[in-house]
Amino acid sequence: MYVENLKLDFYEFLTGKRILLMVHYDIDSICACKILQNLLKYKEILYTLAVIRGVEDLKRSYRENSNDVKYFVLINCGGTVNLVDLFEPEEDAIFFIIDSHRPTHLDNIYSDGQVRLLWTSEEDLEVPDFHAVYRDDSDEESDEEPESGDEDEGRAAKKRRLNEEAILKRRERRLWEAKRFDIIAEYSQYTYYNKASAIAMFKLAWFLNKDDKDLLWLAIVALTEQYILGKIENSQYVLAVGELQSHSNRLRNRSNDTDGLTSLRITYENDLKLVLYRHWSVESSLKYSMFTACKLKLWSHRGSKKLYELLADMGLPLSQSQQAFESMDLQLRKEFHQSIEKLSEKYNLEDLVFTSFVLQYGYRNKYCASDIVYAMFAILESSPKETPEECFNSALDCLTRNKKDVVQKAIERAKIITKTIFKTVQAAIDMKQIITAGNFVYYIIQEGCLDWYMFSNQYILLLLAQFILRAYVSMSRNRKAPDLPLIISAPKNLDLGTCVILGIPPLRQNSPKNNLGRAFEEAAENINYEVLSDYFDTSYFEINIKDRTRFFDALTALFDK
Amino acid sequence: MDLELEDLENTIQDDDDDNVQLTSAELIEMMEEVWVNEKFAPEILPHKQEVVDCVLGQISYMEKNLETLPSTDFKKGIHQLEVDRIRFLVASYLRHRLEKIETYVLHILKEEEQRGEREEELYLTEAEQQFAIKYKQDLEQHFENATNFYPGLPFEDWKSHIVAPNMNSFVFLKAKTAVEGVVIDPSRDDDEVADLTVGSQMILSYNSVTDLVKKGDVQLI
Amino acid sequence: MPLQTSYFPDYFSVDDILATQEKIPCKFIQNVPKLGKLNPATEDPDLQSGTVLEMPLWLVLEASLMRQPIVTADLPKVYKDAYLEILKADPCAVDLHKFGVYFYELGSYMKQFGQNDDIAKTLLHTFTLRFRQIMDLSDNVISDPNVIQKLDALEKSLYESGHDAKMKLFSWLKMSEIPLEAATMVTNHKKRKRVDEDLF
Amino acid sequence: MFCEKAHVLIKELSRNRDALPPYNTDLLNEINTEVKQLITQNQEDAQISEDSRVMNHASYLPTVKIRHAAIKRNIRCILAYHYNRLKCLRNMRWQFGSILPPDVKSNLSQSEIEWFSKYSSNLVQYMRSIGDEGINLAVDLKPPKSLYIEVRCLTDYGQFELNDGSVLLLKENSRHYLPRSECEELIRQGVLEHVV
Repeated sequence: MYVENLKLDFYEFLTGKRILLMVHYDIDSICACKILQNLLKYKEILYTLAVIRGVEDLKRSYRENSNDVKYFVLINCGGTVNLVDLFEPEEDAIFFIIDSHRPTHLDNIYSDGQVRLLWTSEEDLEVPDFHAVYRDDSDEESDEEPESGDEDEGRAAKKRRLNEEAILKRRERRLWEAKRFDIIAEYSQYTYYNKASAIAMFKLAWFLNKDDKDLLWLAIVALTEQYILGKIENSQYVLAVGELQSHSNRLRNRSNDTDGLTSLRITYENDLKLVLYRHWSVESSLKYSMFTACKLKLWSHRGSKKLYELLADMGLPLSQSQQAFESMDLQLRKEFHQSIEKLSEKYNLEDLVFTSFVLQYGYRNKYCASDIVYAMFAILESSPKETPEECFNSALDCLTRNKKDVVQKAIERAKIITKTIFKTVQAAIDMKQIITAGNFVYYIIQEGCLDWYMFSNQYILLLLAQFILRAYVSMSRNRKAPDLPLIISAPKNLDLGTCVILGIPPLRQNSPKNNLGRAFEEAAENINYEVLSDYFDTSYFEINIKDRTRFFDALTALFDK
Repeated sequence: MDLELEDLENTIQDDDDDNVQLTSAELIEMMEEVWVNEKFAPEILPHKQEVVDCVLGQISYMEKNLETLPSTDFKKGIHQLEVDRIRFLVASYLRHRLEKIETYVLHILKEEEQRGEREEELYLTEAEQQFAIKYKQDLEQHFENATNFYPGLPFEDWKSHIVAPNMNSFVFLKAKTAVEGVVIDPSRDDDEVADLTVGSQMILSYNSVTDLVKKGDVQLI
Repeated sequence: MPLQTSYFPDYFSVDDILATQEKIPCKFIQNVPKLGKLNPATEDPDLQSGTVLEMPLWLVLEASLMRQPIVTADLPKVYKDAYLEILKADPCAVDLHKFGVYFYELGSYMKQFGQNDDIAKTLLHTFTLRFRQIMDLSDNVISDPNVIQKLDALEKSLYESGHDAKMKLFSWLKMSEIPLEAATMVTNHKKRKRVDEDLF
Repeated sequence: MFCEKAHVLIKELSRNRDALPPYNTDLLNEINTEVKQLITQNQEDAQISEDSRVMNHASYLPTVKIRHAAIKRNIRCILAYHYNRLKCLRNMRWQFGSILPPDVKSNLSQSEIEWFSKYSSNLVQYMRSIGDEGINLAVDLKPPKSLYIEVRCLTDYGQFELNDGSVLLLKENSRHYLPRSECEELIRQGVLEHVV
C-alpha cells in the first residue's frame, strides 16, 4: 500500500508513538536516516535505531524489538522481500518502508495496510495488475464443494458434470498460474534502484517546511553515492541534480546567516572523476582513479608515460603534481580544472567532468560531495575490527560538521582503498586473471589476497568490479567485450568458508538494470543449491567457496543457452 | 482544553500571612538570585527555605497541569523544559549548600551554635542542620577508626585547624540598592572605601560585602 | 560540580602537604640528643648545635617558630636575591617548573623567613605578569607542551581550568549544546578497567 | 628521616586525584608503627628529661619536640589520606548512585564502606525532607537544553523501562532518542553516551 499523504499518514501518524528505525548499512540510508531523525525530533517522536546489513539482521532486530514497539520504519531494506512472510507480525504492527531497491515485492505493494510504502506508484515500474497476480480463491473453493441436498438428480451425472467443471477450472487455474509466473518473472527480472531515499526524505522535510542546508547536503551526498556506484541512469542523476540545485538556490536566498564561522554554503560546481584530488596530489589522483586509469591504461608502462605527457601538456611541473593539491601554487590550482578540460579531447578524457556540489563552512572546510562519499565508504567498509554498529556511528559522525577529524581520517583511508583497488586491477591484468567464459567475464579474488577483507564488502567490491570490467574492455581485443557482463567473487567469511558473488551488466548496456541476480538464482536452482544469500540487492549472491566452481559451471551453461 | 502559559504561571500566594503576593515569574527570578548568590559566595548564606518551598509548590502545580495536556501538544514540550529548568535551579542551589556544609562542616556548625547562643537567625534549615551533625559524626567516626591503632593520640589536631571558607576571595557583584562607604577589605587597615550606585558592577573581596549580600543589597554575579 | 575555590590550603590539602615536604636549609641552634641520624654525614648519635642541614619545611616550621627555637631557617636559593632579581627582570622567560614545582606555595611560607617583604613582592609581580601569559596560553585551542612544562603546579592548574573553559566556550559556540557526559570517575574507572583487562 | 612513608602515601593520593586505588593498608600499618615508636621513645625521653632536671643531664626536650612534630605530621598525612578518599567516595555517591561498582568497593576499607552507606542514608534522609515529597538532587546536574536527546548505548545493558511503562532494549552501540531526564543517570554511569 502506498502512503498518499506523507505528512498526515506518516509523519503526524507517528507523533506520540515509539518507533524502531531499521536502517540499511549504506550511505543513502544513513543520509535518509539522519534527515528523518531531524524530523522526528520536531515531534519528539522516540525512536530506537537498528543497523540492518541483510535479511538476517532484519529478522533479528524485529524479533528483539517486536514486543516493545509496534511501528517500524525501514530505510532501504525490506521493500524487495515479503515482509509479512518474513516477520509473521502481530496484526497491530505497522511497517513503513522507504526503499530505493527495486523491484518492490508485490505483496508489499498490494498489502492492505500493514505494509506501507513511502513513495508513489509511479516510482514502481511496470507493476502487474492486481488481478493478474492475485485471485480470490474463496469462491472457487465453495464452488468445488459438492452441493448437498438434491440427491434425486442423477448423482453420477452430476458428479461427472462437476468433475468436468472442476477440470476446466483447474486447467484455467493452471494457465493463470503459468501466466502469473511469467508476469512475475518479467516484473522481477532486473535488479535496479530508484532515486535515493535521502532525496525523498529531504522532500518530506521541505514539504513540512523543516528543510535546511544541512539536510539538503545529506540528500546531495546520497545522490552522489548513487552516481559513483552507478546505481542510477545518468539521465536520472542529471534530473536529480537539477532538482537539488533549485533547492540549494532557494535555501541560499532564504538564509540570512552571513557569519563566516558558522554559515554553511552549498554551491553547484563541476567536479572531476578524479578520486579525492582536492585532498591528494594530482598525480596520485589521476593515476588511481578508475576513469583516467582506464582511459589512459595507467597500469601499463606506456600508460604512465602518457600520464606524464598529460601533466606536461597541462604545464604542471612534476614537483607540483606530486605534492598535496592544497599546497600547490594558487595559480596552478585555480587553473587545474580548465587546463585538464582543455586537454580532455586530446587524451580521450571526455566526460571527465560531472556536475556536483561543494560544501563549505567556516574558513577552511571545503568538501566535494564525492569526497564525503569516498570517506564514508572507507568508514563503512574498511575496518575488520570494528562492529558494523561502530562503523555506522562513525559514518553518522562523518556527516556531522564538527567532527572534522573523523572526515579527515576517513579520507586518508579512502586514498588507501583507492590505491588498493588500482593495484588489484593492475595485478589482475598483469597476471591475466580476468577470464572470459563464453558469454561473461569473471574475476576471482583469492582467499590469500592481502586486502581481501575490503572486497568482502558490498560497495568496495562494486567499485572494484566496475574498474575491472572497464579495464578489461579497454584492453580486450574481443569485439564482444563491451557486451559481456562481469561476475566477480571475493571471500566473505573465512570461518564459514563463504564467498560473495557480484554481477554487473555489460558496459554497452549503459544502464544499471541488472539481470544477473536472476541468472544466479537459476544457476543455483539447476545445481540444486540451497541459497544462503542475505542481500537485498539480488545482484549480490553468497555461496560456499567449495561450491563456487560448480556454480560457475552452471552459470556458463546458462549463459551459453 | 487550552492551557496557556498564563494559566501555568498562576499567581501564587505566600504561605505566611505577610500578604506578600508574588507572580510566578517574580518567584523564579528570586530563586535565580538566591541560587547565584549561593553559587558564588565562598561561605554558606542564610537559608531561603520559604523561596524553595514556594518554587517546589509551583513545580508540582505546573506538572499537574502538564499531565492534562496530550503528549502530542507542542506546548507541552516547552512547559516541560521550563519545569526542568526550574527544578535544576532548586536542585543546584541545594547541592551547592550541601557541598559547603560538607566541606566546612566544623566551621559552619560552630558558627551556627554561636548564632544560636546569640539568638540570631540561623543559616541552616533544620534538615541541613541534621545532615551536618550526622556528617560530622560519621567523619569523626571514620577518623577515629583510622587512628585508633594508638589510643589517645593527639589526633584532634585537625579540629584546631578548621577548614573554613576563604572570605577574602574575590567576587563579582552588582548593586541592587545604592550603598555608600563600603569598606574595601576590612582585614587591612587602610580603610579604602567605595560607593555603590544602583546597577553598578564591581569586583570586590567577599568580606567587604558579606552583610550586603545577606541583606540583599547587592547581588553576586 | 566541585566547589570552586581559590587556592586556600587547609589541613587536608594535598598540595599544601606536598609543598611543606620541600626541603629548605636550616641551622640547628640547640643540641638534639639521639637524633644524629637526621644528619647522614655523621655517625654521632646526637645532633650537635650548629649543624646545617636541609630539612622538610613542615619540620622547620615547627622547630623554628617556638619560644625556644631549635632551628633557624635559611632561604632556599631560588628565593634569595640573585634569583629574585632574575624573576624581577623577566618573569615570563623563566622555567618556573625548574625553580620548584610548588614555587608559589613554598614561597608564601618563605616570606616569613626573608629579611624584608621582597619575596612577597616578587612573587606577586611574577604571578601577575605570568598570569597574563597563562591566560593567552589557555586561549589557544592547541596547547604547546613545551610552554606548559615551564609552569609550576598552581600555574598549571590555572592553565588547565582556563583551557577547559575556553574549549567549552568554543564547543558551545559551535553547537550551542553542552553534551551530557559520563561522570569523570566513571570514565577513569573504565579506562583503568581496560588497562587491567589488558594486563591479564 | 621521619615521615618518609607518609610522604609516599600522599604522593599516591596526589597521583590519583579522581580515582580510588586500593586502600593502602600495608603502608598505613608501617606509618602507624612509626608513630607508635615515636610515641614510646618520646614517653621514655620525656621521663628522663623530667628526671634530668634533677640530675642535671643533657635536655631531651628538643628531641621530644621534634619527634612530636613528626607525630603530628604523620597524623596529618594519615587524616588527609582518609579525608581525600572520602571526598572521592562522596563524589562517587553522586555519580554512581548508592550502589558502588564491585571493583570500586573492593578497593575500600571496611570503615570506608561503612562511611559510604552512612553518608548515603544521611543524604537520602535529607533529600526526602525537602518539599512535600522530597527531591532527588542526584539528577538535573546540568541545566537542561532540550527535553529529548539522542543517545548511543555503550554496553549491553538489557531491558530499560521508561516512565510511561514502555520498555526498550539497550544493546551495545544501538542508538535511541529518549527523554533527557530518563537517560541522565545512565549517561553518567557510562551506559549511554549523549550524541550531539
